[in-house]
Amino acid sequence: MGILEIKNVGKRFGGLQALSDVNLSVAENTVHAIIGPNGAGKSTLLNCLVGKLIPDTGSVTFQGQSLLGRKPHEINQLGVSRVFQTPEIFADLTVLENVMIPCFAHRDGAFQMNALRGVRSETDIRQKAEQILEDVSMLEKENMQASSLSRGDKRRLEMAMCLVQDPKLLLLDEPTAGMARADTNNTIDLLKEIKDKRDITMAIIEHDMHVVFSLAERITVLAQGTPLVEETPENIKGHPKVREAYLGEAQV
Amino acid sequence: MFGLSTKDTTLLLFVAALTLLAPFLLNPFPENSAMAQFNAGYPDLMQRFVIFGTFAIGFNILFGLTGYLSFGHAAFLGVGSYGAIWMMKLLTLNVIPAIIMGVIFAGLFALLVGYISLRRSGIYFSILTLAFAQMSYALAYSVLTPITGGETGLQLKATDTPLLSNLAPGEIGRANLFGVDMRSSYELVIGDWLFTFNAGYYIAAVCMLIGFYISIRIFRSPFGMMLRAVKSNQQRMNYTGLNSKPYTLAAFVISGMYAGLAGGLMVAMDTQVGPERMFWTASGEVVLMAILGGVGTLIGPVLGAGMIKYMENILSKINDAILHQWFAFMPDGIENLLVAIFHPFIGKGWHLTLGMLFMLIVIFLPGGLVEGGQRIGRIFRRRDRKADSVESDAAKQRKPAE
Amino acid sequence: MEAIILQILNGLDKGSAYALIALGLTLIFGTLGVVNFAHGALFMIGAFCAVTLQRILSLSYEVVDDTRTDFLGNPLKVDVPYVNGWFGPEMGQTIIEWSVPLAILFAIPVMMFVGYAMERGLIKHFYKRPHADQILVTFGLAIVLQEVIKAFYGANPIPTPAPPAFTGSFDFGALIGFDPNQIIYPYWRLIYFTFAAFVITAVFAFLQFTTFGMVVRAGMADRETVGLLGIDIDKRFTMMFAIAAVVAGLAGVMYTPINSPNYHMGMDFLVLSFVVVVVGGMGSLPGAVLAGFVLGILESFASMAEVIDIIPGINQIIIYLVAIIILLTRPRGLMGRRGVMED
Amino acid sequence: MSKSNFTRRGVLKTSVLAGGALAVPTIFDGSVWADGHTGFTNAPEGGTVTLGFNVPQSGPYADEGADELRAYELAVEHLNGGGDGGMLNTFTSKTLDGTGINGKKVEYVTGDTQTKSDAARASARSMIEKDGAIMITGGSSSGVAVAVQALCQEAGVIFMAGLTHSNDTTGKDRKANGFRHFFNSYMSGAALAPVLAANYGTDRKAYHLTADYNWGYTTEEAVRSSTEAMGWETVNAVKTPLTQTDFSSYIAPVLQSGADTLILNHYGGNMVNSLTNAVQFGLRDKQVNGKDFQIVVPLYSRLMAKGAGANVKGIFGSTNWHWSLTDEGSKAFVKSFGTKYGFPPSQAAHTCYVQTLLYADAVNRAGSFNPCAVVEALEGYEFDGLGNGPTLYRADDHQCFKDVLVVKGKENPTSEFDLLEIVEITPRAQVEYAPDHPQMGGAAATLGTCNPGA
Repeated sequence: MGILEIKNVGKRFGGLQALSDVNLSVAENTVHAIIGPNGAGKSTLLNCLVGKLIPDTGSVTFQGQSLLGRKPHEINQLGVSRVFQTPEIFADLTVLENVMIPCFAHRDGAFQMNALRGVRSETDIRQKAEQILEDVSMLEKENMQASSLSRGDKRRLEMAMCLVQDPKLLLLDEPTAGMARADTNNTIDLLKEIKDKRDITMAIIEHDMHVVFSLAERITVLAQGTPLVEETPENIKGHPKVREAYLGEAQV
Repeated sequence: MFGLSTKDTTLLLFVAALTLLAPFLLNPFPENSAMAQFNAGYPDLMQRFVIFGTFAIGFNILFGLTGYLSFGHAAFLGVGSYGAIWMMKLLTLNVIPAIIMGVIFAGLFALLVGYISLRRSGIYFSILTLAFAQMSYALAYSVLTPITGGETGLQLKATDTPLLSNLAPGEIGRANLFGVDMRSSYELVIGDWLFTFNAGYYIAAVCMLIGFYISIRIFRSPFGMMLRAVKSNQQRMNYTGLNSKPYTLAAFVISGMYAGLAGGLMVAMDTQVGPERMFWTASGEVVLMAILGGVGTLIGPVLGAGMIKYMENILSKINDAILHQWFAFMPDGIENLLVAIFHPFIGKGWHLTLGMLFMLIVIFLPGGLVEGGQRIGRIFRRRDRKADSVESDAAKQRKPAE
Repeated sequence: MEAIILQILNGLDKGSAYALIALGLTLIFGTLGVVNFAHGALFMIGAFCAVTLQRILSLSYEVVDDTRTDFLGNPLKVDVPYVNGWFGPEMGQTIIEWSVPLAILFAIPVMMFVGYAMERGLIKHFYKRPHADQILVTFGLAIVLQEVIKAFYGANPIPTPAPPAFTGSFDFGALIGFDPNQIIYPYWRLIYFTFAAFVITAVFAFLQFTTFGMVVRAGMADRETVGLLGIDIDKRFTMMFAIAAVVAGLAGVMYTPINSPNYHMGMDFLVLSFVVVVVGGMGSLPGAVLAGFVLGILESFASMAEVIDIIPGINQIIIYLVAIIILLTRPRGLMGRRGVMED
Repeated sequence: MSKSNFTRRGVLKTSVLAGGALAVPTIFDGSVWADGHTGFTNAPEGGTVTLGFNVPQSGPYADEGADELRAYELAVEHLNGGGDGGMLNTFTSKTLDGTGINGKKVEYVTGDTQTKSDAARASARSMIEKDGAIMITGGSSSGVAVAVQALCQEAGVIFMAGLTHSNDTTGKDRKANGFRHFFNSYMSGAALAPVLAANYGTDRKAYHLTADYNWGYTTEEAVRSSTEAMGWETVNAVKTPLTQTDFSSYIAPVLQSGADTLILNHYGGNMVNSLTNAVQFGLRDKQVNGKDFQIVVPLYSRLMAKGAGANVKGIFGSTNWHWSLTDEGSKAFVKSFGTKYGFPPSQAAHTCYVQTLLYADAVNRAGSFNPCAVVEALEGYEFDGLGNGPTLYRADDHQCFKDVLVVKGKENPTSEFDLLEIVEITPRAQVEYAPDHPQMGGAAATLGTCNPGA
């Protein structure tokens, strides 16, 4: 029994069957990559996990609890965090505030009427936030406005925002998309470090095979809305079905 | 002090000093001088400054922090006013219950309107709030006449006998605070200067200061941070495990209660309510106050409110006869020319001046009056680059492209 | 039955005014991304183009009539329009009476210029500014424009009648087999409706079938990409602003015989036209037109005595009530696009 | 509880103050009453007295407000001995001799009501608190009049209403410190009905369109009850929103209802638009029940007639005063107004001018600016020579009773001001009513007691 169980999930948009009969199990404390050509349904699947979309059929359970019908913030409160393709951060706020907000959410829940408590008096939260910034080596930038960060820093900030909540499951949607090689490597190192230090499960959607093979312990190949193969990285390389699915698109 | 940082405490004390010394500051010209026309230190206008300041502070909590632009806030002001005057008509002439009732009524109405309107965002939200306010206005003006008094509004009458006040028959009640009449004033004459210290003004001013203090606390609280997060990125907020709806609704209700406080104060200062208080132009006015002063800054909306009310009350009272008085020392030809030049901008032309001012400020001072203040400040302390005041952070946060 | 047909006719007519104003507003918003609070003022300026032309045509010289006296007992000075002198009294009078239709020709270049000047002189600098700033500056402009008009023409409405040929009404009911006097409809309103339909069709055809229109539509969808194609999209958008100003202005010119124009008529229409645009869906031209007609017809029905008897005050709030219901059931109005003005 | 404390700024403004930094604190409370020297709000000291002219300078009634302001300026000029004296010469009371009021030179301040009660009260309060005005006058709508009248009652100054036609002003909202010279809805109805019956017969079917607010309600009620008393039948009465500009959907069903007369209980822009729309629908060319279809406008003003243009021709209505009246008072007023401004005055200008004179005269007769003394002088005061014939300021409700003019849109106007012609001057006796008339708030309506403030 994995930490995340996806059973028979199907999703239809008008005439397009985006997902059909998806079965997937993500084991605890592993890095599980989902790959597949464009339009294979990777993002749709991810959106079904976080509550942005509701699948037409099937079930999604996280630690035995069904995620269906829950709103994104409820799913997050269960311990699922998400990193977006383009970093989604609070651009108008400072770096420190960006990290403090998830701390509050983690401690106080989805809504807390704390309009008269000063942020300054929340020393615990601040310490925790500064700690995580130090972990991702961004502490010296804590007073910068997030919108003025470089793209790589924004990505790290987003990671920090997710990690500060101690998620059990981290969903990563193409975390290195559009990055230069050096930044990609930094991200890989960062993710490896996270994995080594914490009890955390990761599910990665990724195009870049270099990233996938550097990190993943299990790989699921998705094509036309259905899982084609699920294997270890070693076995995926050169798998005929995968080759077929990509038609040589990816550098397998 | 007061659980605020030094910077905020300074700001609060500064605003407190300004409001408490307003009778001096607003009456800088001797009574008999030609410039006395520009004195604003009389009770009615001072009361209006702080009342509309309160209104704008509350509006800014919603608009400045969450970015939700309500175009129907005047409805809460109106509902607060109606609640307050009914309290005075029925229960007691003491202003405290009336003001509290105003806040409660406005809060409840804001809860209803907010609950429905906040299902949409952006301009769709604006139009929903506008629609509610316009409906309130139209109904108050017409079919709700038995409750609202319709066009002629509600005033205290000789026939009103509040339960807890023992009025002589035929006596018209007066708003008071434990016996202190809202209208009573202490007048100080120093040379040619006259300063009026009005009881009502100080009560309204204290309400505004409390409101301002609470607003600082909200700005600096985790709650305020969440509201700014709503404005910045609602998607990330949801994926961070936060439910943005209760935050925005809470902000909406809080700002509605500020509007109700302002409405209750208006009734307490001047026992009269009319439905035009809820017309869309009144809602637009508070939006303009906030933008004019500096959206998202603490003090900006208060400055904006002061500016608009000053123009409305002082400029509109200048007439040609007064212009002639001013320029009487000039040769006749030049006097008439000057009068002719100024004529379109004063008296009935005060709207024109206001419109031009809006344009000039938004063109040259994108951050509103607060930015203007900062620019002046910067001239004085060029070198001191790191002296970023509290306010400049907020002003800077207004990113160019949305 | 007669009552219903009658109110549909009235609704179409009201709706055409709403639709015309909302169309221009949506054009400006869709192309330039600017929330234009001065759009009502453009409508008002259009109406005052008609007033101005009427004034120009009636420019007069004074003739003293000794047989009559004025209110102070002095000999009466009678104003004789120059056109009467030039074309003879009868022809001159006819020219003055036809000033509203003639004003269309007058208003097109004027509104074109006003729109062009506004966009180049002011709006251009606000493309990248927050919507709040756009609202403040255009609202300021609207106030200035209406105060200037007030300074010249006063606050009182100014009668601008339709030519005598188009005053009065025809019996529409009798045409389709009802009793006489049951369904009457004024000629001028028929003309207004036809005119509005023509303008709306022309704008759509222009956007649909010309290259210019295609580029503008592409620009509405994705301004940056079109800019990358090496097309000077800004110049075309300026033109679109001028066109929107002309549409608003013409709506104003043609409206003058229906309601005597006054300086604040723009503000009266402003809120309503925003409601129409939003109900139609931000950025959707067909949505704006559809919403204009829907709201016009519903407003007409709500004003029927039978309806008011059942729900008192419904005629006061119908537009806003419908707007609320539509926005709650259809999140982006009737035909709005996702993500436009939602943040 | 302490008495009102509107300031005595007038005292300071007009008195010569000793220089230097001498601080003279004064506390005002009820005890000031004892100070016989002042004893009331803004008691004028020195050689001048300040009046507050509070008129709409922006908004839809701005032109009417401008005309009121002209009349006030003219009245001040005459009171101070300037110009040709206008109606000072024809007024039956001869206390006004061009030496100001009570020997004090008249000064004035102006403000903008914006036709909003809040703005009007703000403006009035600034006149009282800042400028030391002893009397407030003006306004062009009943909402504003009622609001400002209530304020003046609280503040302890006199309010001389400008143009306000709703019954409420001197009906259920009457105040001891407030006075109205203008006529009201009841009088319009009472004056119009006989003329309508004489011209259009007694078996008409009327359809009312009524502005959906207080003034509309009182006017509809007044016209309805007096026409029904003549034998007319009211087919329907539909309320129209104040903010309505296009009345087509209200006018179109009129013919379907079988009505043969349309009564437009509208004022200002509403009336201009509804009348224009009605004419546009060709109602006046129609024949219903064998009779020509007719339109009636209960309250006329020249500015409205101007806005409606040729549409007013032949349409009946009532008005408080018209410049074409030929009595000596009217002629004198038209002459001095026309000479100064180049066109004849409107009824709004007339009522404002007259109100100023009446106030000045009352002060002179009372020998005091004390509001209570002025109230006493005005109550039950009979006068003539101010353009409306013999007039009574009734003590019970502070309403003037005088003849009412029934007018009709002129067929061949000689100028843009010559739009109405007088059809009949309805005598005062015909428009009188009991002070506790149900349309006037019934027995519950009370003036209260005069308030001198201070």
